[in-house]
Amino acid sequence: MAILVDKNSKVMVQGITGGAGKFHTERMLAYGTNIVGGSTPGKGGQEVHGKPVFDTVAECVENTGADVSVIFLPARFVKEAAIEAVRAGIRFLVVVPEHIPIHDMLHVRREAVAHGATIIGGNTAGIISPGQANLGIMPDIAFKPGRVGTVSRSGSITYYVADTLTQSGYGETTCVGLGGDPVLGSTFDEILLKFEEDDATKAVVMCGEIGGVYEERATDAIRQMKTPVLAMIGGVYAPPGKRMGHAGAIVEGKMGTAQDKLDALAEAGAHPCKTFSDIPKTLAKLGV
Amino acid sequence: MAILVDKNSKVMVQGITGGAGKFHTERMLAYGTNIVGGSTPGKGGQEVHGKPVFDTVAECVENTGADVSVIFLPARFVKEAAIEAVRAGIRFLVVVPEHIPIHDMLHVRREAVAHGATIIGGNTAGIISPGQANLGIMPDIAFKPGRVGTVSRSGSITYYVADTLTQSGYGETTCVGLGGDPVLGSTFDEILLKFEEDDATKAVVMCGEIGGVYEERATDAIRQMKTPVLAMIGGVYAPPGKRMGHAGAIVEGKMGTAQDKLDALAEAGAHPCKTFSDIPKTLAKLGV
Amino acid sequence: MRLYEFEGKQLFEKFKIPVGERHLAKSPDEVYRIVSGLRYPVVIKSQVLTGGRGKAGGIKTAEGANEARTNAEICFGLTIKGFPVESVLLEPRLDIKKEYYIGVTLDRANYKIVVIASGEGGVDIEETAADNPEKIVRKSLSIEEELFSFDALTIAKKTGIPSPLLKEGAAIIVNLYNLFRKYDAKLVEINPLVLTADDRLIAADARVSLDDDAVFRHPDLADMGIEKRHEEGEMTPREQQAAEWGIPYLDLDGDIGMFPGGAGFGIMGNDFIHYYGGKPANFMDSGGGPSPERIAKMLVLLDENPNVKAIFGARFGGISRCDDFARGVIMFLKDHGLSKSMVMRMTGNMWQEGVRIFEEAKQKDPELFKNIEAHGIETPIEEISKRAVELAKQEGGN
Amino acid sequence: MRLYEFEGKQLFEKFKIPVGERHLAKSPDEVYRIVSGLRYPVVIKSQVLTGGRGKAGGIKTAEGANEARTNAEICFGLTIKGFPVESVLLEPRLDIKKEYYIGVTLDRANYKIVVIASGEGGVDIEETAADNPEKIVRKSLSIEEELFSFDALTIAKKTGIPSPLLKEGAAIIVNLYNLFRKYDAKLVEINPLVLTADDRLIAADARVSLDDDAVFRHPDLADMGIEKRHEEGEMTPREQQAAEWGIPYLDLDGDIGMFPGGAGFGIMGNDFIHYYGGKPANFMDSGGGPSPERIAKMLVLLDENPNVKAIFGARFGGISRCDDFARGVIMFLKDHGLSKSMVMRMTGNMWQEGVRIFEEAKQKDPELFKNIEAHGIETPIEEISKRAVELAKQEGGN
Repeated sequence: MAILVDKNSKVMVQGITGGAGKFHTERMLAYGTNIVGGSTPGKGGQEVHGKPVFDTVAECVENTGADVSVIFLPARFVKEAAIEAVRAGIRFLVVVPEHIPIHDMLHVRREAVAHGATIIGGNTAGIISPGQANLGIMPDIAFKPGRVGTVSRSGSITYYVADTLTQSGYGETTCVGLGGDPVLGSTFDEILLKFEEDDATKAVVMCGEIGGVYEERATDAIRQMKTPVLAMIGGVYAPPGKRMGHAGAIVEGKMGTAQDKLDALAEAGAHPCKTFSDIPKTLAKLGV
Repeated sequence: MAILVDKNSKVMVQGITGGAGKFHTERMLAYGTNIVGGSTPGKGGQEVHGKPVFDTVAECVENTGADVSVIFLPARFVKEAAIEAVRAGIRFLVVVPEHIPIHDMLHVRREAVAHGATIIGGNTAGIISPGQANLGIMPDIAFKPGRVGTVSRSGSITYYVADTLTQSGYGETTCVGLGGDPVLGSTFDEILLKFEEDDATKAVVMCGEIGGVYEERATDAIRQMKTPVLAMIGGVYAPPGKRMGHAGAIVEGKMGTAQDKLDALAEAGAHPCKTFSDIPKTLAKLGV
Repeated sequence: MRLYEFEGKQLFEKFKIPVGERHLAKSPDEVYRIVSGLRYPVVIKSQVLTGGRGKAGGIKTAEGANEARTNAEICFGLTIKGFPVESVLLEPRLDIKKEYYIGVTLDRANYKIVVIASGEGGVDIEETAADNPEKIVRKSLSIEEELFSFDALTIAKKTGIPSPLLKEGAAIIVNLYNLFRKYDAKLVEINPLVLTADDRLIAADARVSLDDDAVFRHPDLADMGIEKRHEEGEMTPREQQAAEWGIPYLDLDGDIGMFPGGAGFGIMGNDFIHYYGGKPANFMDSGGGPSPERIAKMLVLLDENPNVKAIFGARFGGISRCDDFARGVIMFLKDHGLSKSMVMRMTGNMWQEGVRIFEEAKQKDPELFKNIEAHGIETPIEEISKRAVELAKQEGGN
Repeated sequence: MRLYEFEGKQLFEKFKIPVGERHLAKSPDEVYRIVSGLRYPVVIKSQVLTGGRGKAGGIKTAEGANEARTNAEICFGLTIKGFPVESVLLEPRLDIKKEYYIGVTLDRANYKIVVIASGEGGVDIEETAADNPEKIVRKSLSIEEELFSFDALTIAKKTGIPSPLLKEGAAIIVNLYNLFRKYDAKLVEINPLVLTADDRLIAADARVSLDDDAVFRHPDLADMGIEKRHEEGEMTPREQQAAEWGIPYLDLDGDIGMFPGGAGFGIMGNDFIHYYGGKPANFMDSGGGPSPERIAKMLVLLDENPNVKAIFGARFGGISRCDDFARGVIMFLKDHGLSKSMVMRMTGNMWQEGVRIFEEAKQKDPELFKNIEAHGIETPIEEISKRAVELAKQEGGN
């Protein structure tokens, strides 16, 4: 049906009383997302769009059964908010804010792994399971229920790909935004393997881009998967980015150029796509 | 036969090239303790009393098979040295130095538990399994192989009790000095349960004193044990010590006075002894 | 190492724990000068390294400068549990709506740090803990754990801190915990944390105890003017003398001079004397491997103490050898002479040699040894204890 | 945020990493003045926020003050990878016995911190890593983990640091790791760590990159004179202008002005243009939900760029709405006017409304829209890309 979120997910919003929190809660509710409440320290007892506000995530979970959370808070508060969420039993967390300190994300990732929780972001547009739930800041216009999953680092690419899938009649099961920050809560491989377990997802489009190391990490997952994976990588013609000193070169080796990424993914069995219009063509060829 | 150390233990000395390390290595060797080597960072390759010195514990373990270590280092280096030891696979560690920062000992204890290692001290005179191994700074004169185990917070009490057992013909299996620092690597209950598992130990004398909380922690173990436990507590007539503020009173409750400790231990089934001469009398009564 | 309230508040301020306006004064005149610029009523708080100063009359208020000087004079005249008042802290009195308690301390039995809080702050917190344990909030953390705001907020909420102040309350708890970890504390306590009439949270008192063994890694304390200090109440002249000689020594109210080995038997030996009907005049710890000089000094302390009727000596030769011990005793006898009766025992490492040295010296100069009954391993320590009590009684002790 | 070598060495010093004698100079005259008091030969090191200064001639030695001034003049005349040399660091040349490499960085793929060391320090360390990976020592740690001396000593030993210096080497590694964690670094590097002829270890260079997103919690950097800085090489005037307007913008060497939405499609759109045989003149990121004013400014940057032959526009209305986008374009057309050909597409949120606003404005003033081909969802983005390439070719582009 979908991965990570669906119509049964009980969603809470951390920072629900803030400007962005309020605004997007309304949007998400309008889409039909099952938002059950939110939290802001010191504002327990208030209501936002008819949903109860609690002082802590734990109280929200206890009173509403929330199992998914979306964070709308300034970057410097994300570390504690994310740790609070996974410790309170939130199993899936969407981190919308960008510019989260990298060391903070290392702590957050560690806590998430320790508690068996999944985190996407920071700097993600969110996740949408069309017709069921829309978490984050994504417009609903490009999306339609269907049979292809997408996972991408960029919000705008998520829209273009979904639009392509929607226009070509495939539709989407779930579209996941990994986020644009340098260290992310989840990696391509982890999301791909969730799609692999979802019967409704007949193919996955993964969209990466130049820089970073998360695309390369996906190759093992792709090799294991029966579900076909289509791969687009942005930045084949981008000027090369700066390297993180000798140490970066030693740790990350040859990783990072768009062509390297495309080559690695293709070698692992992914189907490379150059432009969006290659996507429906490839899906048709694969008989999806 | 004994607990924690015996003639087969492969013992190393951390800080073997220092004054105290050298001096006590010689003493321990003279007793017949199976000392296989030692470590001092930056002094790898040297020898002390014919035993090889390594830069790290790991190298010593790798080259000599050491599984037990005795630390003779200034207090401020104990935290790292102890963590180094348990991470390198040392299963039993004797921490002789005193005045180890309390927070350091909390870290050390945590690492020891995580690695399944046992630590005694800081500020312990050590441990002796008479006729087999003598680790630390205890004189050998009071000790003789036999059938009673002892565990004590104080070095001088250990000597007096062992002397009593030796003079009265019972002798000792192992005598353990828990140490005099406020936070210790092991507690009475943990050592008592090791004696319980030792067939050769027919009774255990535990000697505590006013202050601290480790005696009270022993009651559950004593209830579980088949081996009889004799209990002496020093400080019944000592002026009451200072309390650690309200918080200390709240956390440690009524614990800490010698009489409280004696009462709690007696209630758990231990046999109270007022003076050393009560020990052989009680043992005789118990048919040990 | 316990800190004065004003030092604790310095640390609080460094950790952004609100402490309110305050001024330290070291004389009644200074009090007069400072309060003239303050809002009345002013609270005058004696600065001493012990609790219970309120009950001892060490906290006073004043409505004007003259009253402040008069009351300060009373404070500066006090000695609270042995601590003379050498400074006072002046604070405009808070308008108190409610008092909370927040503390962080060690749970040694479980190797944890515990955060404790209560909505029933003030002097009776211990009674609350005993009578209404449900009014005490606790959270245990492992030494490497960070205390997060959300957990602190949960604690703050359970104490009943009102909603609009929850974040501030949580921040105070987090900061107190961070102070505890940063400075190797054994205890940090805010009692009370005051909620003022105008809805501010202020730490009205500060109790901070640091681990003496870890002060070496906090040189910034000295930069703040917080030096290592002797924490006991006023010492007796003998305790002072012992401290100068580096000998752990405490005067007790009995009449048997205790001259034992290590601290462990020091404590146990006191009990033994009591078991046989006597009362020790002191506690003393020889330390590991005392030199003959040190042993001689220990005996000087006892022999010159008029309360001491008889001396109980015991030495278990461990790393320290009984022959060295015997030499120390003889050094004392020759240099100083023993005016009291002493019964003593040597056992352990080289005890025979110790006994032999005594015998030899005694043969040379029996007069020197006239007050000494020296035993070896053949006499149990209990007999020695009994004998010490008898000797004291003979000398007119209790 | 990359630090200058002299700033990195300030941090090193704070963390007790030995850095040796050094002096910062901001002009050849200052160099002359300073070196007069130094031991020769002196090394003059250009301070720039990029690597490769050695190959670019930015490091010189001098045997005397005059030579130093002459060589410094050369350094101050250099621009290395776009960075003009504004200061030089003067150091008495080390007598080098051996060079090591020590670095700490992030392993993002595995969410770890990695300590890297080698006995083959110097400029060729990357080659060593590729050709002789066994000569590189690595240790991965989790963010919450302390690096202990014994592990650091094991690392130091594997690099071949001689025995008597092992403890010192280990301390340098531990301190570098602590600096990395304390200051939210992305990279800290000592390359080379020099073993001098007189057996001292000295960090001869310092490379430190901090996480811009975490600088807010290190206000002490500013106290040390280390301010947030622009890290790119010298900007083109247009890049400068864009930066002032807060628009992420980069000049490229093509002729198609790129006017895309978010950064993700900004990168992908560049590729599309290449796929169809064109070359973008720039990279640009609109940011989330740009205002009409911002959109107008973006177009100004493109229209005033003489290299731009045609403009490629794309907007996917997400949270930002296409009607606002259309209004921004019209604002630009009215205030400034469009001199280049532009093909553009709107889709997503409110795209019909965006197209409608365009139609309406065009009917009122067709002249305004003469250079614009505006499309909606019906035309795939690939067609728009193709068309942009065609338009550029028509205008004489490559």
